[in-house]
Amino acid sequence: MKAAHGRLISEEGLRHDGRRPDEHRPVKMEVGVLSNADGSAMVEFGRTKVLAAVYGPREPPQRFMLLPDRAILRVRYHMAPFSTSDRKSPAPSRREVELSKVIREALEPVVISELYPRTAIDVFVEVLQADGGTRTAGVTAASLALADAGIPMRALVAGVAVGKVDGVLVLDVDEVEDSAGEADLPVAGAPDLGLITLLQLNGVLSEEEFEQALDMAWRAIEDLVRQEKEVLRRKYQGVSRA
Amino acid sequence: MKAAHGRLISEEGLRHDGRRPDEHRPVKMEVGVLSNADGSAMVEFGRTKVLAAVYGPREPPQRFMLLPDRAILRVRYHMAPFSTSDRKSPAPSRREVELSKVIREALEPVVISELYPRTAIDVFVEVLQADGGTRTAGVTAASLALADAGIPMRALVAGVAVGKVDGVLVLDVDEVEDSAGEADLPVAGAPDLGLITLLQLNGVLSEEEFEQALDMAWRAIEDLVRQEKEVLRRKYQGVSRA
Amino acid sequence: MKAAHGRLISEEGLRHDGRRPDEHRPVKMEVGVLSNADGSAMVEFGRTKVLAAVYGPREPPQRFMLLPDRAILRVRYHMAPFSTSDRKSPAPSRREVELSKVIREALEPVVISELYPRTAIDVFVEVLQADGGTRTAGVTAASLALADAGIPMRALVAGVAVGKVDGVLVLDVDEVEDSAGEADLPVAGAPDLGLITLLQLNGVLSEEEFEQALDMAWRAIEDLVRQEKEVLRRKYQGVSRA
Amino acid sequence: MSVTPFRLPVIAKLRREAIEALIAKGLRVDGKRDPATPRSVTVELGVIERAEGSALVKLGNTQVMAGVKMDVGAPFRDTPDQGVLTVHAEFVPLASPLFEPGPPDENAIELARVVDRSLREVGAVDLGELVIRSGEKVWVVWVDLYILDHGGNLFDASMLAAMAALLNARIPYYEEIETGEVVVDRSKPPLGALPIRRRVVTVTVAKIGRHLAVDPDFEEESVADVRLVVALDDGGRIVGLQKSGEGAITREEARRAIALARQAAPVYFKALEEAATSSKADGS
Amino acid sequence: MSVTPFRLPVIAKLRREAIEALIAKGLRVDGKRDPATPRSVTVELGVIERAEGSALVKLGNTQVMAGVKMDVGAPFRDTPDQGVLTVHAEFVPLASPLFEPGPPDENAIELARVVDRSLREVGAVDLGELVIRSGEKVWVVWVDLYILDHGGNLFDASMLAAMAALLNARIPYYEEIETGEVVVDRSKPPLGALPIRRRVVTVTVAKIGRHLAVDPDFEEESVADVRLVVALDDGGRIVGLQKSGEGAITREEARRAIALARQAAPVYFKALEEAATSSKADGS
Amino acid sequence: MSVTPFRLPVIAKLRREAIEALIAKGLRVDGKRDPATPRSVTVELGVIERAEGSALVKLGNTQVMAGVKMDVGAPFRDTPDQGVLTVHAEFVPLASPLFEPGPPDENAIELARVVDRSLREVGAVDLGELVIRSGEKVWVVWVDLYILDHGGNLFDASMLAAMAALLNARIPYYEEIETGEVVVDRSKPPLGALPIRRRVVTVTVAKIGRHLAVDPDFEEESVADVRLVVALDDGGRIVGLQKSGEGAITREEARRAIALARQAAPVYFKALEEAATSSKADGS
Repeated sequence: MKAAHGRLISEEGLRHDGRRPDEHRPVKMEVGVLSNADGSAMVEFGRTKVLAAVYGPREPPQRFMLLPDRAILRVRYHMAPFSTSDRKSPAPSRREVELSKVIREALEPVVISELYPRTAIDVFVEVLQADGGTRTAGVTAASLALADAGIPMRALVAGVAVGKVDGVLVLDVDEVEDSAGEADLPVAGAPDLGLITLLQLNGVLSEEEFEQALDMAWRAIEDLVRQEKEVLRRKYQGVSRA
Repeated sequence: MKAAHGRLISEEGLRHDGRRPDEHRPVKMEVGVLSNADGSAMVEFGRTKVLAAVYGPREPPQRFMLLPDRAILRVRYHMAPFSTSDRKSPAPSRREVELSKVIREALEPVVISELYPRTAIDVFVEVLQADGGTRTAGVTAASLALADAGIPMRALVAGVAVGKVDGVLVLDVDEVEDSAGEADLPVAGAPDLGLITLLQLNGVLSEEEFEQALDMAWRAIEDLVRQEKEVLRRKYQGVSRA
Repeated sequence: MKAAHGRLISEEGLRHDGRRPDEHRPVKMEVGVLSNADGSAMVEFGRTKVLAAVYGPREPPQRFMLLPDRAILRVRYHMAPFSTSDRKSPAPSRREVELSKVIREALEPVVISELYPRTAIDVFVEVLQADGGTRTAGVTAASLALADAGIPMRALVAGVAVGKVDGVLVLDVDEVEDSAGEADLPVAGAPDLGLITLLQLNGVLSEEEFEQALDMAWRAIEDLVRQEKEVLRRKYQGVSRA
Repeated sequence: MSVTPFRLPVIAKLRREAIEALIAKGLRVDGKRDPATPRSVTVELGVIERAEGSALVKLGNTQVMAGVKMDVGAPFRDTPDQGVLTVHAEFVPLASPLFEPGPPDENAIELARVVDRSLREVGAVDLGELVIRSGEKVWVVWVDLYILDHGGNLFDASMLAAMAALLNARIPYYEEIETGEVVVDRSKPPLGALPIRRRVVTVTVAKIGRHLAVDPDFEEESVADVRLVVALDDGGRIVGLQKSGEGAITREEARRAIALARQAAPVYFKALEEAATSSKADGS
Repeated sequence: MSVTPFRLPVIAKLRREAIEALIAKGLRVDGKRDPATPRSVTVELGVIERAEGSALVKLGNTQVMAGVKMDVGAPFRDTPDQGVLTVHAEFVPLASPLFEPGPPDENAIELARVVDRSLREVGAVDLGELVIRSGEKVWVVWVDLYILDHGGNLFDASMLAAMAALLNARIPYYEEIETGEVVVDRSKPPLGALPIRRRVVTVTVAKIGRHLAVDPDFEEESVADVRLVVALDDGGRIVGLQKSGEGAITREEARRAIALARQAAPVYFKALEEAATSSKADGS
Repeated sequence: MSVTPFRLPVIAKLRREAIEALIAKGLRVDGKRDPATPRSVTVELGVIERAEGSALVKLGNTQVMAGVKMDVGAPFRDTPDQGVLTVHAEFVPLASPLFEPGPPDENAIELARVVDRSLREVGAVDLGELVIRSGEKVWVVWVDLYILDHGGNLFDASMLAAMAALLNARIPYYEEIETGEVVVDRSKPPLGALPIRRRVVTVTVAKIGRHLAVDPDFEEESVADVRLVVALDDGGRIVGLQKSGEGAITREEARRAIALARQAAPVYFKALEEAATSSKADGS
């Protein structure tokens, strides 16, 4: 149960940073930002900055992890110590352990892992600055980094969180809205497949609100995946011209 | 050195809970209480409740642990966080590490491990409520769970702790008596073989007292093993009739 | 930056313990002090006491560590809990992790590891009493223990730290001088090869001071290696006579 | 690091198809229930007398024990006027051949965090009532979930056990001594029940092939593509969701899963109510 | 326990000889520089707005981010009148196929400790100015080094990033409240820059065969026998040394390495200065 | 989790029989002693001048060092008027090819706890004398056991080393400063010896085949079925027992083991006494 920390929706219906309820923060996406990784991407949702890198398919360090009929995914969601308001200890928190699982499970449905039995595909998500929406920005960055690494995918995924503040559903909640809000609904999915691959709800929503929030999230996800494709196309065309 | 916390033996020679010095707390034994484990048992000595489960013989997770001529025993004594007066941290304490060893060494002499080379027999002892005597109740529960799992044994074992409070030797000490007492002698053994398999003494006893305490413990152990057999017979007959 | 804690060089140019600036503390060396280890040595620089033991060449516990063309070195520098002024926690500190690496890298150039592919040579350095110069005494003890274990070496190594206190360069700093000094230059090397195998500087030195300090260290290292040879010769002759 | 599970129970392909075919017909592997009906469930309160509260839940073959312990501690800096509620889960190795001793893995952590959020978001425990001295001393309430037998659907059984143990919990007697310290004395009668404002359950809906079913047993769970954990409070509101597992769901499936969860929830609330009532009748 | 590295990149013998032959001729594998010249280097300040200070350094293909966070804490018992400076490095696994998740290994610890000592020994940060209440409350300054891409020579890039992030750092606003506690309020404008007294850089000199070269790239580093890390301050003084790696050096090589380091250091100081100047021009 | 040892020294069957046959004849493998006689034992005090107390014990080839360090700390909540005594053992890897670096394993923990209990149960150290300010500040006495060479029977050597180091320990000088803090100053002469009320030794009796022998050496220990550790105080009382190892004993064997232990104990007490006396003669 979260306490309201003051009015977060103005009389004009705008949010504390001036956005409309259904407005996403400025989004930046860049791929191929690292030289060692097989694929990499930086994604920014406003001040939230997330870097993702992919290695693989490769042999996992412990061979007992192998599966005979598919590649395993190994995913780590991790926050830089300087990414949060108070310094975060570098040891993985329980929250990071859960989010690593949730992000892995958001990627499993789209990675065509059957093509690479007995290998591991490693996805490392580093939150460099956290201002809300890090798990959904993380899924988005991971999707780009997987594509950049040339890992065959059924579809691209992206994510966004819808919140409820002062009774109003708002898209892409930032930290202020998240900590003061009544609900937080992070969603990720693959619009080209019509599939939700990440779905969590913290807080209370009526069934109607849930439907509206899911609508709002889905439109944003469709838009984010469009941007992913554009970024990848620009890179791909750049390569083909070279 | 423990301080006397007041009189624990009344003028009538009775203990703080009304028991005679050589009286065991009410004992409950039940086998087959879990569905996944190959064998399981719940044992209660008064308010002390201990659950034991046995898996195996099976392949150990790390193959370097194998022995070519026998099964290895892997034993864990562990206390639930809610079993003690102050919440116990779930990380294994030094005490739990020692008692896991002591309990394993109380079982090694009776398990016919030579029959299953290159395997592991796992015994998990969980203390659900601790009121003194958890290690000896644990050995007793483990003995039943091993039998329930069909692991061949040379004999059944059981255990009990004898204490000395206000100068009097008392059977099956509870927590109050243990923390106030002058000595604590946990003993486990296999009466059918005439063998002591667990023996510890914390505190000071004269040689004569030691002999008396051992007598007292032994009689109780004989009785506990009789009860184990009865419980197993009931289960076995139940099965054979079905 | 270290604060000067008072005058550490007297008007006569002597140090707080009466030594001249280029004077080493009394040195003791003894080999073969342990029965289990393949080689062992105790080295004392004044009150600093370091024990080293060597096991190997032997099979490392984890086989993935093997190298096909040489033995690996495994080196641990560790301080006994009672070796320091305040009790040291037995868990390895960051300092111990770094010094284990630095000492290993001081030994790598002299151990002829190519002779023993697919094996490990283990060097354990235990600081029993710490009064400055433990890493350099550690290298010296390790050199002796390796020789005592019969590990073929290109040359013996030894080490010493030069400090700067009250503006004066001093040999073999103890803890008082180290904590009050302006600079600390631990050096180890193999005089017979003309090679520096350990070199660190904590603090500020002019280029000229650096050269002088290195000279001072080198002369001491030559002397220490002479003593090592003497100790080993005595042991060797003793053995050959027996 | 989260890794694709690589040590799973092997379920034969034929068996998998049989399970799916049954659900398609509105049946379940146990032959006793339909897709909207949980297994038989019992809740026993007060099983650990030395804990402030406790419960043993049996849901089919699944057994989960929960214990509540209370200590006096400091509040979090940003909530000086609230007690502290902490949920912790252990998958003890006696519960399943798949569990190994060691610190909680990602499954145990996810479970504890889902239960924790479900309780917290809806204010199930009124933490504002658990303040002893504002900003300094509050009650710290530990809910420890102990999985004793893993017969599938640990989420629902654990949530029930946690809720039941909280309903069973009594605040221990305490005194402030001269130094200002607060001393708990469990030899004195407890001060009363925890302030429980809401009851919450989760209903887990498994997607097997194209079909949905609540409260999957171990075998069903092993063949399920994905699960949706739906937390509902006694006011009928959705108070939490968690998609768990490697598969995906459509929006339509999410909607149907929530509807199934609503249908099944009363079974769990009833088990809670019966336990609470019989417990009161016992005077415990 | 420190173990001889056994999971190293394999560099073919011919390639090794080619690299050495190039350096012998005063050339480098990248075809662009001589043994005394570092790779192209850029320093960007303020990349993480929520940190007190931050910097991203690119040195060839190597990328290191540094963030400075400040908390109020207790001073060490033996230095009651000094703030606390702590350097920590993480080799996050996205930076290299050689890095695995987990606590810092000996390389990360060595790196952090070399950077820490280089800053500390020369008084780069005036810790005496970071006291809030003597013996009780001081600023604790965390410098976290985050290796993002390992293209060789992490020492120099990390030292630059640390120094730049410290130059970029602003002391957050704080207030003492009645209880004597000190409360940081980052919503208010910061109080000013950290008191930086000295700038320090390290120049790493690799020994490859019989030749020396500054700022080795990843391939050069892989074939180097040994490296000497030379810390220099803006007054031209040697303020730290660290031999790192399995090889050895002669005294003459040590001398030449220090001379090479002196020659190369101005490139790093210039990058720092440019970043600081352009940052001021931005008003950030 | 405790696991049957699977990395044991291999002792040939013939050798095993030879050892047993010797003991049956009242002889030992070293050819020098009978079943009731420990190996030669020396106790050297004050080997670590910077510790509050220290001792090096050699028992045959076994070498154990013990160091005592004292800090000022808080008492346990339930014993506000007692100092704190903590025993810790490390099986450092230089002592045996069987020891690996890492946190104490079950053998090290068992050893430390047996030594701890033997000291504690009989009040060897008068903890009531170690209170500085009741309920707030007491002496915390750390006894660290360092196994340097494992030649068998670590229990007896460690107990001797602990006892000797405690006899050797001096309470450091301390002062209460204005703030109420207690500051230890080791540059001043110590305040005096620790209040030792009782001396305790353990005598370990090995059962090899059907025979008993005290103080087994490494080889005897390797073939022993089981050991009984008997703690005895200087008043001749049994103050502790620990059966250790995979075998079992009869009641008659327990009785005989205790009798053997009584017979052997004076050797250990004498070694302690000699060390204490010669130490006093040195004025140390």
